[in-house]
Amino acid sequence: MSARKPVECGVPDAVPYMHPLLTKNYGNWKWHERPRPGVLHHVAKNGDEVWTVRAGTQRQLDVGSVRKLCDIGDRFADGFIRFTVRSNVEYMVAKESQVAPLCKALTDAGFPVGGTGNSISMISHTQGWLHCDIPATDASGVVKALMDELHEEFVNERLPNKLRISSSCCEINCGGQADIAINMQHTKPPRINHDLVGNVCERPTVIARCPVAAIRPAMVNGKPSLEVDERKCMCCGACFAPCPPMMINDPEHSKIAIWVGGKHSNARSKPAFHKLAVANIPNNPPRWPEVAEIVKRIIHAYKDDAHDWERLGEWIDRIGWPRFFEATDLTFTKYHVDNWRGARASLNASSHVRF
Amino acid sequence: MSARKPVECGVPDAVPYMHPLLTKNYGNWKWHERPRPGVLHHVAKNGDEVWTVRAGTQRQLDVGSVRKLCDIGDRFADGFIRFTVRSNVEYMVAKESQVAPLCKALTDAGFPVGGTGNSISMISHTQGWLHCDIPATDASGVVKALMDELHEEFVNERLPNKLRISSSCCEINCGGQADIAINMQHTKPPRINHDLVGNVCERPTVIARCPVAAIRPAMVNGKPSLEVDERKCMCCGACFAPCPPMMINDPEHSKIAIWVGGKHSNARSKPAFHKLAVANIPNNPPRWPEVAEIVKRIIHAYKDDAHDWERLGEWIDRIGWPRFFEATDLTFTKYHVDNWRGARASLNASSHVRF
Amino acid sequence: MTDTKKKMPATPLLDKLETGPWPSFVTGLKRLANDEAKPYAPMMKDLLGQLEHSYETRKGYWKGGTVGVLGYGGGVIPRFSEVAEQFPASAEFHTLRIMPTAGMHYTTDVLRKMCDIWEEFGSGLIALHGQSGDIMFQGCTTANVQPAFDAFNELGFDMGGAGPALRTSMSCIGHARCEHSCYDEQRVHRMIINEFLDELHRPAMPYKFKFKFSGCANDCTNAVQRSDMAVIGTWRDDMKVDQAEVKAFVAKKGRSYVIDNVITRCPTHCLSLGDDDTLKVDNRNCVRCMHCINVMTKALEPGDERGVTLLLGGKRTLKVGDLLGTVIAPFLPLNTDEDYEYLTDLSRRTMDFFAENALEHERTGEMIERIGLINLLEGIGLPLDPNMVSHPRTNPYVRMDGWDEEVATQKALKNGGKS
Amino acid sequence: MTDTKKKMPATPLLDKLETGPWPSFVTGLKRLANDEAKPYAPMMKDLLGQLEHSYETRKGYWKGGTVGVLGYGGGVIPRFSEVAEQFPASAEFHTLRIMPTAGMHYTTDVLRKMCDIWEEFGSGLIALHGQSGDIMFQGCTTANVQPAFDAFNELGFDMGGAGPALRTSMSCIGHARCEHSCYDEQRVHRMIINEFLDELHRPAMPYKFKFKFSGCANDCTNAVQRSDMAVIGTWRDDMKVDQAEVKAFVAKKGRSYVIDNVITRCPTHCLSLGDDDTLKVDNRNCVRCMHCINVMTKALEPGDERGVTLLLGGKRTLKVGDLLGTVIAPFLPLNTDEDYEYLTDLSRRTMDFFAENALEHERTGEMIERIGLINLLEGIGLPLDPNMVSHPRTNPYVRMDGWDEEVATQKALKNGGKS
Ligand code: SRM
Ligand code: SRM
Ligand code: SRM
Ligand code: SRM
Ligand code: SF4
Ligand code: SF4
Ligand code: SF4
Ligand code: SF4
Ligand code: SF4
Ligand code: SF4
Ligand code: SF4
Ligand code: SF4
Repeated sequence: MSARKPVECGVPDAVPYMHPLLTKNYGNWKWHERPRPGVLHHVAKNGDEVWTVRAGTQRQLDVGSVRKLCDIGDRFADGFIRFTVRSNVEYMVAKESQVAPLCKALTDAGFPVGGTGNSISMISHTQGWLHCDIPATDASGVVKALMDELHEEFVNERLPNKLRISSSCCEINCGGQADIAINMQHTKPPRINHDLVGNVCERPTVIARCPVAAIRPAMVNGKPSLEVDERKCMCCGACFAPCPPMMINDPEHSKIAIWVGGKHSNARSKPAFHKLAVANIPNNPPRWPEVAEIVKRIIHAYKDDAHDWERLGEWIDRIGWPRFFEATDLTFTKYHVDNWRGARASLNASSHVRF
Repeated sequence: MSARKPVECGVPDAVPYMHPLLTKNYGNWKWHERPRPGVLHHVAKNGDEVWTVRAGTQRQLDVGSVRKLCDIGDRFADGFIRFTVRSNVEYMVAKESQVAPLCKALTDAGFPVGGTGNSISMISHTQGWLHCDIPATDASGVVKALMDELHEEFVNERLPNKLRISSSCCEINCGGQADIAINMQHTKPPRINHDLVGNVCERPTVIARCPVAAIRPAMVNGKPSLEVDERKCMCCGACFAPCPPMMINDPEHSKIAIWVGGKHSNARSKPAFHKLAVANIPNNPPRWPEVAEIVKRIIHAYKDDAHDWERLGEWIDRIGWPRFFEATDLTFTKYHVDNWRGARASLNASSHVRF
Repeated sequence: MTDTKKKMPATPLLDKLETGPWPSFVTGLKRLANDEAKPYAPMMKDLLGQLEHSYETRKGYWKGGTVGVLGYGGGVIPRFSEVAEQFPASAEFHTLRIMPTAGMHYTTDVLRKMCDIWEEFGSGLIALHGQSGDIMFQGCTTANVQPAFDAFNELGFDMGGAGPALRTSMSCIGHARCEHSCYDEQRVHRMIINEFLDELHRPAMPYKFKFKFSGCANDCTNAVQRSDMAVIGTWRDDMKVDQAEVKAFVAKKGRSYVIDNVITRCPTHCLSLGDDDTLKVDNRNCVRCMHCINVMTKALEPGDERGVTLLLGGKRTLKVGDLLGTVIAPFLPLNTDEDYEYLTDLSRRTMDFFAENALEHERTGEMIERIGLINLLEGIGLPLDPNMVSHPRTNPYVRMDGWDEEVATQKALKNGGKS
Repeated sequence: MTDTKKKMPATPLLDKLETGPWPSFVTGLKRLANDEAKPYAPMMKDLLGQLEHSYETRKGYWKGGTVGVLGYGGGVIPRFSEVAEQFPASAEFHTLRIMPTAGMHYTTDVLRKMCDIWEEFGSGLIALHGQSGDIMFQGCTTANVQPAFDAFNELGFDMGGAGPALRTSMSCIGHARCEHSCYDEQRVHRMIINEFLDELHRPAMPYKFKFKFSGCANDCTNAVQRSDMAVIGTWRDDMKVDQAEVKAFVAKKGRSYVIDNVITRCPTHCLSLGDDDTLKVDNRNCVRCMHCINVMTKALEPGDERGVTLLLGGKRTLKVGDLLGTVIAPFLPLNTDEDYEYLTDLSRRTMDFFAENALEHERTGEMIERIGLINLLEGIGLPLDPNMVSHPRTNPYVRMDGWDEEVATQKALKNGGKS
């Protein structure tokens, strides 16, 4: 093995890698418009113009696909490429005339053009069974299956506003908050492999990791192990990462929950957390049809009723939760009523009621 | 002493005590208007009309004053009287022509006519030194002194909306939430009279009463007593009621704090708690001038800038807290930042900032 | 008797509260103290003395104790002076809490009778009214408490609440003189309180329990913030709009006034003003806040299908910080006798649940925080409704393995469940 | 070698993910697995096998471990298969996290070079990009981790963050292609991260610490929710309004569109449309939310006095539930080099304070909850500002005997204090 010391160079300077038009007009853009879905037209203060074409990718790319994207970049975009924070690819071109052929090339190569403006963009993607050590479901598969279903909303701009989706393969939620979040939700306490705990786990660390202090040290058939107070445990899975023998993942009881109304932007309303819409959806590979069905139901209700610029959560704030559950034909249950810290803040402390 | 058993009659039927016009049109009123400050004009569905004249009282009434009110009731209002939830007296009359003479009689008798609509009504009143066992200040005196200062706003309707004031002589806050609340705020932990604790106090009860578990049992010079962890104690005084030897009241260190933006009605915005505006105001009988000065400053800022129908708290919500502190020339301090349970909910979790 | 020779104390500080336009309680106290003919004159002289002493020293000098009347466990607030040596005549200065009529209506006749009784047995000082809604007859010797109460009781009035018990209630004037009123506050107020007089007169709860009755969302009794059980009038059908009156209002005030003060002030933006000056209301989105009706009192009115919204848990500062009530029943109709009975039963169930489950000195609001809204609803048998939350949970920290059964239950309740 | 003879596993379930309009990662994996000429073909065959196995059994089969490169303590995510007997070739499948340029810009040339390197040492599978902003080279044997990294490093790229350390950051495209951008995201992103490479490469903190850089309140990097330190562009002076463009916009879209989509959507109602179709802005009340500018991108623009708002404490679900960042600096200018230095120093102070005061596995947001915002501000030397709260405290439960000194301090700071 080489004894080479790393060159601690950090984040590289972007200039050598940026499209010359972006470098030239860096910090001097004036306005933009969206001539068609997937295309942005930015105009600089000096009148320079740049057209951006955005296309979806599978994120988990094989070198073949990356090279395909490079070929397209060489042919149409002066050899420059960028990726968005949602794993879409973007090409910048100097002439409007290059837009159409570029779009065609991408579409032909199987990369759908879209994701801009009031559309559904790529789902924020995590690792799942492909690589993570704690997932109860897959990530790439869920994303692929759902994006197939939502493709029409990616290539069109016909929603009231942006709609962002995330999916997370455990309750940790690496996928993050979103207008619609599809997250793993465990429903049974971990089964403990007592033979392994002693050797594999830092017991004090595991005990400290439990949000509700449900874990106690215990001796099980002579070996030092752990035990879980099942009345306290709310099945979050936090103990599993530091202690794999606390088997939280279950093919049957690890379910999927869908959350709605998360928002990051500060536009109009403040950033908001997503709220529980429905849970206990089966974790059903390879295509998770039950998830897709509900997600589409929510999207349609939003599409039909929301005002322009209203994000999903802002729409619900206006019409109220009772009507959200009606419009989506979902059921409000006792599980929707928060009982975690500060829960009271989510109760209706007024006589404001909708009938 | 008589061995008479009580007649457990409960709340009496109001009908025999209600003005006949109110009885006749009970549940059948159509609309109302306010012809002048202190006067309400209600019209029934059948066209019946009743004029109500409202006047301020000292609440703590001597029989002489009560009889004076009765005389006026007999002369002008068919012998009927009612009191509002804010201790104002109300007379109902059948003819508009009776309104002016009634108002004159009340004013001549020293009962200011007003308190209706967008005015400042009577301050919600507590007991203080006159009767309560735990007050650090007076109630009747604070109310009298302030109402003298605010009299003009009681007899006129020239504020953006109602302005309700409460005052409370300890942190328990019997006076309740209000647009402006004037409450006792202790600033030093209780001094303990160790000789008495043993006999006077249920020690476990007292210990349980402390919100921050700052009280421990202790033996002090041989006697069972209590001790307070001064780093934990936030001087709320909750221990004083169950254990008077825990002397929280202090002529110097029991100060007054002013809170703003409380609201009970559900009109427009939901009911809201009042928020800290300023503290450490001296408890300065007999007229508490420092309190009056600040209260008037707040009222004027509100009067100058608020829109019609905006309650004090709604006005601040619109202009933002930074501007409230500017407009009232009060200082935002570290004490304004909540650190009690659920404090995080009061932090600004967005990039929404006013400059 | 020698007492009559008693001198007026010097009250330089209190004297400063006799000037100014607002009626002065000090002047009133002095009037009583100077009523030499009356038995309370000496007591009131010493009371003024002690109060002046409090003003000088900035400290209170009353302590509690136990004083009551035959057959009741509460209702008297006993006060014994800590400075009785200096002010012997006011050594005992108890308060009797007496419940007025719902709406605080009086004839001058009954008020005069009360004055007479209080002159005979008490101090002549009456507070109209206490923040909970009692008439407070303030200043009574231990010996006179019973005869004073007997007299009030004979007059048709009963003792109010104190201690860990059901408390005296308040209702807004409502039906008696207010067009906004959505239910018969007096009837419900009397129905509930008079049904539970035992809970009120004989303290046996973990802590106090208060009802307040407001006929609409304006909540003129501060029910949501200041009572355990807030009963707020509301309506379930469409608001009534008199378009002619709307037009008249617009004509009188001008369009921009209406837009700035009505249309844009609706919390759920469900109002729009047509070009023809008519008002459109998105009633499904109206949260019955009352604002537009308040502004256009002649043109707008609550609908016909009226009832109440119940909130539980309002209270002040001890010991978790102030709490607001939260919705436990979005709508209960109040038409038939059964409807009224249901409300009474529900109140009983709620107080029983409180009595059995609250910790000592814990209010309903604190209990909800501790056990969670769901356990409360199940405990008192109320159906769940999304109107009970501002929004559903934002965290996954709950065990959901009962999901399917729960969904089935809720669906069943929806098709046929009461409320 | 025998591996080339290795057969493709049967993947009936995964095959179902090859249909449909969205690009298929499965097809990509198969392409790599079929690349018989390439060293990674066998590894990818077994990877497909294990993944199919996961789809059948609905379980994951990776476990962690410790793998790294010389000189660094983190940046590699080690994965060892728990079913290596069945799938030996993918027994080791580590990920290298490599930091891209700020804004994720590439030349096709550098991307191709990366592909070449990853063909030689890795699996040929690249994730562009991870949610924190790394290029993830996924699928590497323990033996190849070092040479692979060396090659990327030679190419001018460095390792990203992992473990309890400063993490790889993200900045929006901002200055490079966005008219809303209020500061030079790339400069600040590189300035901060490259200043603290030791904290990034050598995990020594209580837990992870993330920065995210967004040029305006639209927050295209999700900074407020997803980073400990969110750096959000904003402006302090008046918004720029091109009234001619406003008129043009109104002419094009119509007044009611403008009223419904701009005027009435301002969170603080500080916009009004004049009868002459000009726009009035109450700039003191504008909270810089960006909405109106987003809608009228040609007519409206942030002001000239630009800088950043800092929020601290955003994170996801472990273990208290999700937390949003909260304001710790309403405005820091970014004009002079001193301004940039101040931001760097402040970042250092903040990370030092975190390192010293956070409990093990506690994020900044949880630390703020535990110690209170005030202690944090004092600890890192930031002045207090009312913009840090939505509203002041609603409870009296605080000891205030330092009031006068505190007022004096705050007044002093106001007249001359930095912020
Ligand atoms: C390219 C990208 C930044 C980057 O460095 O990669 C980007 C670029 C732009 N964003 Fe963004 N946003 C990007 C991620 C985001 C995110 C983060 C995310 O998607 O996870 C958000 C926060 C979403 C949320 O709140 O949950 C985001 C919230 C916005 C908003 C606010 C929308 C709103 O009303 O709430 C705007 C304003 C607008 O749409 O006009 C905006 C506006 C824009 C503009 C129009 C800015 C400009 O003038 O150039 C850019 C084109 C947007 C478009 O697609 O039409 N961008 N934007 C990101 C593209 C992601 C993608 O491929 O889909
Ligand atoms: C008489 C009284 C009820 C009673 O049974 O005693 C009463 C009577 C009326 N209230 Fe009230 N309110 C009364 C206490 C309250 C309270 C409680 C309090 O003062 O502590 C509130 C809640 C205040 C708060 O939110 O903190 C209250 C909030 C309202 C509102 C809502 C105002 C708002 O916009 O927030 C209205 C609506 C309005 O003003 O048009 C209202 C409206 C009314 C109307 C106009 C109802 C009607 O049509 O008759 C009555 C005349 C009001 C006036 O003074 O102009 N009343 N009203 C109370 C008079 C108290 C006093 O002497 O000042
Ligand atoms: C007399 C009165 C103030 C007044 O002058 O009007 C009053 C006076 C006292 N209140 Fe109160 N409260 C009075 C209405 C209230 C209200 C207002 C209301 O009922 O709408 C509240 C707020 C609402 C609530 O219930 O929280 C109120 C919240 C308290 C509390 C705090 C309860 C809590 O859970 O936070 C206490 C402390 C306690 O009960 O231990 C308290 C305790 C007391 C005590 C008994 C002090 C004590 O613990 O010894 C005071 C006796 C004073 C005396 O000598 O008479 N008082 N108290 C009010 C009752 C008169 C009446 O019967 O009509
Ligand atoms: C790879 C990635 C998902 C992806 O496919 O994109 C990821 C994957 C993991 N995350 Fe994450 N997180 C990733 C971005 C995030 C984000 C999003 C972000 O950074 O903007 C978050 C939410 C923001 C935040 O920091 O809270 C996130 C919140 C977590 C947490 C919860 C932290 C918390 O305080 O709540 C954990 C648990 C932990 O750290 O113990 C975690 C832990 C993990 C671990 C290390 C699981 C574990 O503890 O072993 C995962 C390793 C998977 C693997 O095998 O590579 N990951 N994780 C993302 C990093 C790629 C990259 O470097 O670019
Ligand atoms: S969400 Fe959970 S399972 Fe998925 S990548 Fe993140 S940590 Fe792993
Ligand atoms: S699953 Fe969560 S709640 Fe249950 S024991 Fe593990 S850490 Fe604790
Ligand atoms: S506020 Fe405090 S001091 Fe005043 S009456 Fe109520 S309990 Fe007594
Ligand atoms: S004053 Fe309050 S905090 Fe201090 S010891 Fe007494 S009860 Fe506890
Ligand atoms: S609460 Fe409503 S009904 Fe009752 S008096 Fe007030 S406005 Fe009228
Ligand atoms: S009552 Fe309130 S919510 Fe309903 S329409 Fe009127 S203003 Fe809007
Ligand atoms: S965050 Fe603001 S500046 Fe950055 S890309 Fe998004 S819109 Fe542009
Ligand atoms: S930026 Fe936001 S807050 Fe400021 S004026 Fe525009 S919409 Fe209003």
